[in-house]
Amino acid sequence: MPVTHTNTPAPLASTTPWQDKMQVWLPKLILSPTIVVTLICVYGFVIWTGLLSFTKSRFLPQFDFVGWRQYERLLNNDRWITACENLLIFGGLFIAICLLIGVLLAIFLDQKIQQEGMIRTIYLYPMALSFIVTGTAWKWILNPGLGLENLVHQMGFTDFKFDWLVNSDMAVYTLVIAAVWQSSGFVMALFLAGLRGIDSSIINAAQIDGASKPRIYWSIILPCLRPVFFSAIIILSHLAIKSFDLVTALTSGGPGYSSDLPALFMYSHSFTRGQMGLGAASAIMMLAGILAILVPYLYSELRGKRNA
Amino acid sequence: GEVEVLHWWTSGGEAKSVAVLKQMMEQQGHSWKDFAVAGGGGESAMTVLKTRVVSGNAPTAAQIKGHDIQEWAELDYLANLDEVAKKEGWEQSVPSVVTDIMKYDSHYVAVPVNVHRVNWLWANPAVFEKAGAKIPTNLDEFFVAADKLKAAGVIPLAQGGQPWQEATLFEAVALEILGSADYRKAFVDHDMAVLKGKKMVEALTIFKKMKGYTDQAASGRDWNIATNMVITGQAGMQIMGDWAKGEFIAAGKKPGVDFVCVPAPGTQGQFTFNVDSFAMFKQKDKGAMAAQNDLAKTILTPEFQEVFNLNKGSIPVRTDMDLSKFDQCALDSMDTFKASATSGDLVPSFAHGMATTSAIQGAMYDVLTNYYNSDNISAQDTANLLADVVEDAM
Amino acid sequence: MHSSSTSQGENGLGRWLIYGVLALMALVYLLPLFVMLVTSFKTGTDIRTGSLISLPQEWVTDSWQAAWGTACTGVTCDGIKGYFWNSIKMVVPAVLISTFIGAFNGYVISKWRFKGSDLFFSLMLFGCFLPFQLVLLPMAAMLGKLGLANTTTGLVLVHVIYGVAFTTLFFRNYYINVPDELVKAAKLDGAGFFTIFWAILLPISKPIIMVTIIWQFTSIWNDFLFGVVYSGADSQPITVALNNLVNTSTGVKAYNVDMAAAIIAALPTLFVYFVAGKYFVRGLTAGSVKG
Amino acid sequence: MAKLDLIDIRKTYPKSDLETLKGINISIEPGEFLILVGPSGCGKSTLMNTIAGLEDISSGEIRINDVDVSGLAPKDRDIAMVFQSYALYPNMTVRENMAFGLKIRKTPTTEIDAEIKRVSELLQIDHLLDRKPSQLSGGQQQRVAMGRALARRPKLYLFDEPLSNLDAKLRVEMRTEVKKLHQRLGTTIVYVTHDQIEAMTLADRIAVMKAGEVQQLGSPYEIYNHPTNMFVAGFMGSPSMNFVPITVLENSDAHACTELTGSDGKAQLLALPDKLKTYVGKKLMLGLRPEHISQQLSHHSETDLISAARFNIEILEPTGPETIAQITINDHAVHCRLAPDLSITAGQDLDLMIDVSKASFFDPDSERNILL
Amino acid sequence: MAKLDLIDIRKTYPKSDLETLKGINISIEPGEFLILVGPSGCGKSTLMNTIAGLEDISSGEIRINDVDVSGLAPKDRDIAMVFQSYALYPNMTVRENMAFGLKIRKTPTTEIDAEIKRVSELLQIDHLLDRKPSQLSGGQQQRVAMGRALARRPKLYLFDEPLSNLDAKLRVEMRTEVKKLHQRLGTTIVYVTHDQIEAMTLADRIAVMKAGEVQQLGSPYEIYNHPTNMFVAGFMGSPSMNFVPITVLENSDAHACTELTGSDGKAQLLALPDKLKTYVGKKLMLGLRPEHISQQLSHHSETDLISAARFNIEILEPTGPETIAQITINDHAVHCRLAPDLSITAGQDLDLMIDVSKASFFDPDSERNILL
Ligand SMILES: Nc1ncnc2c1ncn2[C@@H]1O[C@H](COP(=O)(O)OP(=O)(O)OP(=O)(O)O)[C@@H](O)[C@H]1O
Ligand SMILES: Nc1ncnc2c1ncn2[C@@H]1O[C@H](COP(=O)(O)OP(=O)(O)OP(=O)(O)O)[C@@H](O)[C@H]1O
Ligand SMILES: [Mg+2]
Ligand SMILES: [Mg+2]
Repeated sequence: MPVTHTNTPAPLASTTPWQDKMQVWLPKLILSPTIVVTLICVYGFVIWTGLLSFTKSRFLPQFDFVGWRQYERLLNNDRWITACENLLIFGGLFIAICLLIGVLLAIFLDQKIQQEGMIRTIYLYPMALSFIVTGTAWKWILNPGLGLENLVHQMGFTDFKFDWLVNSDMAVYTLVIAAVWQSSGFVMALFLAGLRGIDSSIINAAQIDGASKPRIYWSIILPCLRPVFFSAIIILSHLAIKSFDLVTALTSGGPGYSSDLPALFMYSHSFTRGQMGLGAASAIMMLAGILAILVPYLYSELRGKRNA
Repeated sequence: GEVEVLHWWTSGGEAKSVAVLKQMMEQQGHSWKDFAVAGGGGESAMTVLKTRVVSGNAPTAAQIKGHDIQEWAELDYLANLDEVAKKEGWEQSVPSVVTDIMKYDSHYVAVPVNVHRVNWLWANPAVFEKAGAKIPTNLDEFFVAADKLKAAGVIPLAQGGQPWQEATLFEAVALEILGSADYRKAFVDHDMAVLKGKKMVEALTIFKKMKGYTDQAASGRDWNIATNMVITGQAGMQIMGDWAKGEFIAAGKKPGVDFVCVPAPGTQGQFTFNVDSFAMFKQKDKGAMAAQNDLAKTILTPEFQEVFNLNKGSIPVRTDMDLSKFDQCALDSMDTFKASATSGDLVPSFAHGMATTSAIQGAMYDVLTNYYNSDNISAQDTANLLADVVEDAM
Repeated sequence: MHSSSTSQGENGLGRWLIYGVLALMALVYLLPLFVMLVTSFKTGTDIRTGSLISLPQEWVTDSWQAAWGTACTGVTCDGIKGYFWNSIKMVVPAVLISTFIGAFNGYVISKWRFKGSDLFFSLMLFGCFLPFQLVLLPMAAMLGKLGLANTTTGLVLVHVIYGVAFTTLFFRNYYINVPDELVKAAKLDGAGFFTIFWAILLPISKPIIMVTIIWQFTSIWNDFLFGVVYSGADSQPITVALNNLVNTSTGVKAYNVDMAAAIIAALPTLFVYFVAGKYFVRGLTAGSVKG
Repeated sequence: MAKLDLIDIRKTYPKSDLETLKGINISIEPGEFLILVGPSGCGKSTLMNTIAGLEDISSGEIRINDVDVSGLAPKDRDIAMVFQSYALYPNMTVRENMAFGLKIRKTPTTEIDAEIKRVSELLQIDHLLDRKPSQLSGGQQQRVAMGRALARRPKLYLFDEPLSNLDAKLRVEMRTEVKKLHQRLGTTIVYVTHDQIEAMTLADRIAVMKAGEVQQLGSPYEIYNHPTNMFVAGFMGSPSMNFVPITVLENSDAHACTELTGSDGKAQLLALPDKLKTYVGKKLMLGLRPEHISQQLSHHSETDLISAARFNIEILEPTGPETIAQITINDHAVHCRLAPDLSITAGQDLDLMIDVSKASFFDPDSERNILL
Repeated sequence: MAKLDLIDIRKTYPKSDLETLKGINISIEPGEFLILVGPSGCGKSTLMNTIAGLEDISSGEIRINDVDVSGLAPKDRDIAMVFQSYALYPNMTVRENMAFGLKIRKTPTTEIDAEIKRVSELLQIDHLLDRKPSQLSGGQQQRVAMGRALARRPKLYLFDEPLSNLDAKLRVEMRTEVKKLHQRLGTTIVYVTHDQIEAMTLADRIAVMKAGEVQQLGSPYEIYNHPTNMFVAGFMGSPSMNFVPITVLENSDAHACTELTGSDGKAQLLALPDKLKTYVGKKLMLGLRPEHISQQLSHHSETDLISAARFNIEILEPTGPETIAQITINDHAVHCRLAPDLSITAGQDLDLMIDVSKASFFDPDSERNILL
């Protein structure tokens, strides 16, 4: 066979076995700082907190062990029970409403809307603000004497009543309102992205099959967005569990402690109440709750990858 | 040397007062590093302080008051100020009720800045006049007046719905009902019998009754908004510490004319005190220690005491000062302070951390605020609960 | 010819409904911003007498000047302008470093999988959920040991540590959708670990870099807890200043100044959202949603 | 069974400055099997989508059974379509995928079940009914997509490259299946494919498209044997038609002929049909399919239009059932189909038969077939 | 030019409980063009990846020029690979894509430029050098992917279905290009394809794989004409080989023969090779390629192993160059290749020639070719 090229192939710049080994170790090397830091700053600290929860620490950490005493106190603490109940109400409603609004707005925005970019930005901007910033505004708006109720009264509807902020039974719902306001735009963005990622031919197929638009969304598109729902739920529940600024800014847990949440409970007991052991116990309980959510997520994450 | 001071005085008058301190320190050749963390009556500041201490980087001085001073001292973080105290003769110029709080194990570890009287009632005389009511001096009169105000269409009692404000209100009622001795037994010594006792139940009942004279939107309201309601005549009166005065003055109102300050109903001659103070943290550096001592000294100089307390509405901790620049409320306050110090009617405010540990204080807050805001718990149960949580938190 | 009816067979009514709902929601979302804005232009008395959403009787910009330059945030009364720079000094390195590390981690976890890397990723995800209140004290002790307590470096470090979980998640989810063949091709071309990253993956990561930067920038800029606890006396971020300005223990609350300050403090994040917002949805579409 | 008329269909995508469909006119008889072929991007899918109502048309009219449906929504046109990308509903099982269209039309459950049974057995997917699409191989997915269309009995079937992702073997099977199906149901079908064998074997008529225009519409036989222009000629057939530039000459008998020059530079005469007499002296493009140049067969006598010539075989590619050889004529590479059992090696010379009776001739400028 | 020896290569993916490669033994001579074929998922890509060093092997040895490279990193094996999915670097221009491997190897710029010029002209992509991959059509992308591999001069080329995404016409062109290239460079090539024509025309040898095992390794001729088992026989060829179950009989002349039953139920005798005499009375699978059943050709005399028989033509599929007909033998559908110009319609009977000399015979149980 004719060989037209006589120049020998340029061998790779000679590599030593040492460099080859490097290539094998590099990925691990790159990851190792994060691994170490994660182990210390996440797991180490969690373990530290776990230890603390078995001590009678008050003002500052100290290691006099008292067994399960702090957990007993916690479970007997009305405020903690209220905080947990509130988290269920708040978390459940917050996630549900965010999803609902997010999906709806995303679907509406996906209808080839003019000015989509502007509307999207309006929906998204609350995410950019911190609650330290907007807490006061919300406090006003929701305050019966100053805000919405007053406004409607001034418009002549004096029977209108909107006193959730100051009503022990309803205060937790005002948290939902403000939290939904802040996060639903982000959920909208997630879903919009999901919708954009759906193969349009599936929608075409459904049209040909004779399905109406709502039917297509209900039967085909929403089920297809399952992974997005999952991501959104995870992000939202993480927000719900961590929400602290929001409660501090809006109700500080009040009236009474009717709108308290675990994060706030933990913070105030650890730092302002001089009940560090109790605070640590509540933190550990919170983490246990988070695990209950995260483990199934990871499970499906890893399983899903195998299927893909 | 350098002083780093952690405090939560950030609003206009307060900030200016601290600025004076800074200036005075700088005149003595020290530099001032300001670490201000406002919010929640120092909650954030406490968090910061704890983390800083844990990281081995404690500030020179921090705004710590009441029982917390003992806690910090017990953990051996605070510096010994006995030398300055002796040189400056604090024992002579400051009443022992106050210095006791500043001492741990009979050594000075903190410097008092001012004394607040908490059991004040602030009233808008114009509103009272219009409603034909008389400014109350005891609880019976209070309710009579409140009814009249209510009938006249004003909110009788301006109240902010935050646990510490509710506790402030309760504390005033409890002081009247229990009397100074039982007050002290209940809230300082945590005598279970008193905590669960009949008088406590009565105090709780009246406390709850007062809620009927506040407006519905009180929840979460800041105290100064409540004060503003009195200023604008929306409400008739407010039970609040003497810092409320600043709000009236800022609105251009004159004491005795546009507003009056009287002791909370039935607590004439009694004085619930709230002393702001700076605790001094141990320093390694010699220069810093010198500066720290100078800071302690400066805080208790009459010059600073005057400027600061004029700004803040409180009274100086020194009882030997010229009070000519102070207004009537302050003068009244000072008189009562001096008198009650000997009569035993000078009691620490538990609502402001003077009486007990933050753990017990917090536990009591929870019980009180829950009782105040919820309709399905009785006064008796609350009293029992109060005793339980106090015992648990001890 | 058929331009009057779209292929979807929608009628005008449906479209009006959609636009109506979208506009209404836009109003709801804008309400708090509107309240903040009008309030910031009102005078003190105007605020006390007027209603929440009424326009100012007379537009004044005093409060903006005050918030920027003269409001008290502690012993000094120089407004929040000085803290702006503090925040920038903290946010820029923290965002860049955490994004950078996240990109590398995501690259390793998705393209150089080794035994245990998946497990590690799961473990790391947990870091996203850690309530930050929990780490305050141990972290403080650690920073103290490292000699970084109350320094900007320490603060940046903390933000990086707790931001990396999210940035890694973002990049990993993005890179997992990049075909492995690209990496294989580069390997055969003789490219090593770093070359593949720099020359192949990083250049195609723009959408996800935008998402990560937006996310990190807003969360770090808006952070108060770490900022107040780990900053030094002269390096406090703007959220702390804002907090000091807004929270008064005695004295009059100047709501107009508070609002003006709040808006000023939020300007950078708003700016980032307005400018880079379109990349946000695009970047999410590009893969980070699918998980 | 429905009649479909496409009348001057034009389509310009919004934000596009090019017209994608430039006036398509096709009448499809009831029960006809029409196949659309054309290079990628010529507008086949676009045309299908407009028929289905998934895309608006810019002008023109689409009539089904003489009723203008241009304004109707897809669901009201009673059309079933198989998408090139399958477009299976990922959230539904195979059964649900197939039942979806029927359910929406409120077909009774028993009927749906019966229909699914029938179709799934036909397509050999009855054992897959409870799987999700993600658990199926490409070929299985494709069959489910077909099944979804077949479960319904619409007026019109549209198939957009329905077999493109199957492997060779399955493809042949499915092709036969489709053919049978059409014969049984007799429904009107419009079918897009890239595969020429599919086009040739399935179609009643083929429409060859290029850049949004129909180049030729006719039976497979017409398209293959009488292409109207070089594009159509070159597009159908694999290896594709060889184009050789020639100059028409007149031989001693006053018949038309031309000279073919091999790689060795020797010219050989080739007789041309007499119809070309008018072109004497002109340059033409001779279109010769590979199968019209083959080894000498003893029984094929050299007639007027079947000439023998000797060429150098440059490349030999045995494909199994036949061998493709490459030679050079007039400086152009030309493929020929040889029998597989010919014992010959590359580089040898070989006597080849050129069957000009089936050749096409094109004007080199207009590229049109001059004999049509 | 390199010799490549695969010695008992085994591969089990981590977390997988199945062995993907079950002991592959192939020796590839320097300059040889080896083609891997096999159904989807049989492990072709896995094998390629292990050769390239992109996947570790579980056991076995990979030798290039008698040096064990199993432990080497991909870059040190001096191999170039073309991926099925192109795997072009999306952020680089065509030029940069091709230069990347050279740059990393620190080739001087002038040399790189010259090389790119050469390769891009060869592949006719020199006008695209400054475009990004996203601005190229599928075919162009594929050529760039080839170019990237060709720009280097490795010991060994690996091509993983490099032409699979091209349309028919371009595919034929590129196939010729690859063939020429191999002839010119003479480099050793391992090539995966699904396309049988590609396999037949390009390969020096073909390895047919199934489920991680090599079923047969041989020249295209051997694979096509002497498949070792029914899998190989059925896999190569389109339409694929017809399998007809038969019982071996003995005819009056003591020759082996069998009976074929058409759709009309009439049995006709078919002579079998005498080698089958030992199988008299046994059931066998007769493997007949479609081209071995065709219309009677006048010049083909009926010899011993070429029998004539009459069958009913059930389906006729003219593909252009030929017509595929379907008949039924022994209740099995059988395809035959007929000439395109035969005038016959479906349903008619036709005399067909069956060429048993080229038939294969398989044991129905083991499916092995009994004559090999
Ligand atoms: N939504 C769209 N907007 C703008 N142009 C489009 C759109 N869809 C398709 N086109 C363009 O219209 C032309 C025809 O596309 P079409 O999908 O109909 O081609 P096709 O013949 O089906 O090709 P293929 O054989 O590759 O499927 C192409 O040039 C394509 O780029
Ligand atoms: N990373 C992996 N982990 C586990 N199993 C794998 C992995 N990659 C491939 N496999 C499995 O190994 C088998 C062989 O895959 P491979 O990609 O080699 O097939 P192939 O012959 O190239 O098929 P195709 O023709 O479809 O490309 C398949 O069953 C596949 O599912
Ligand atoms: Mg198409
Ligand atoms: Mg493969």
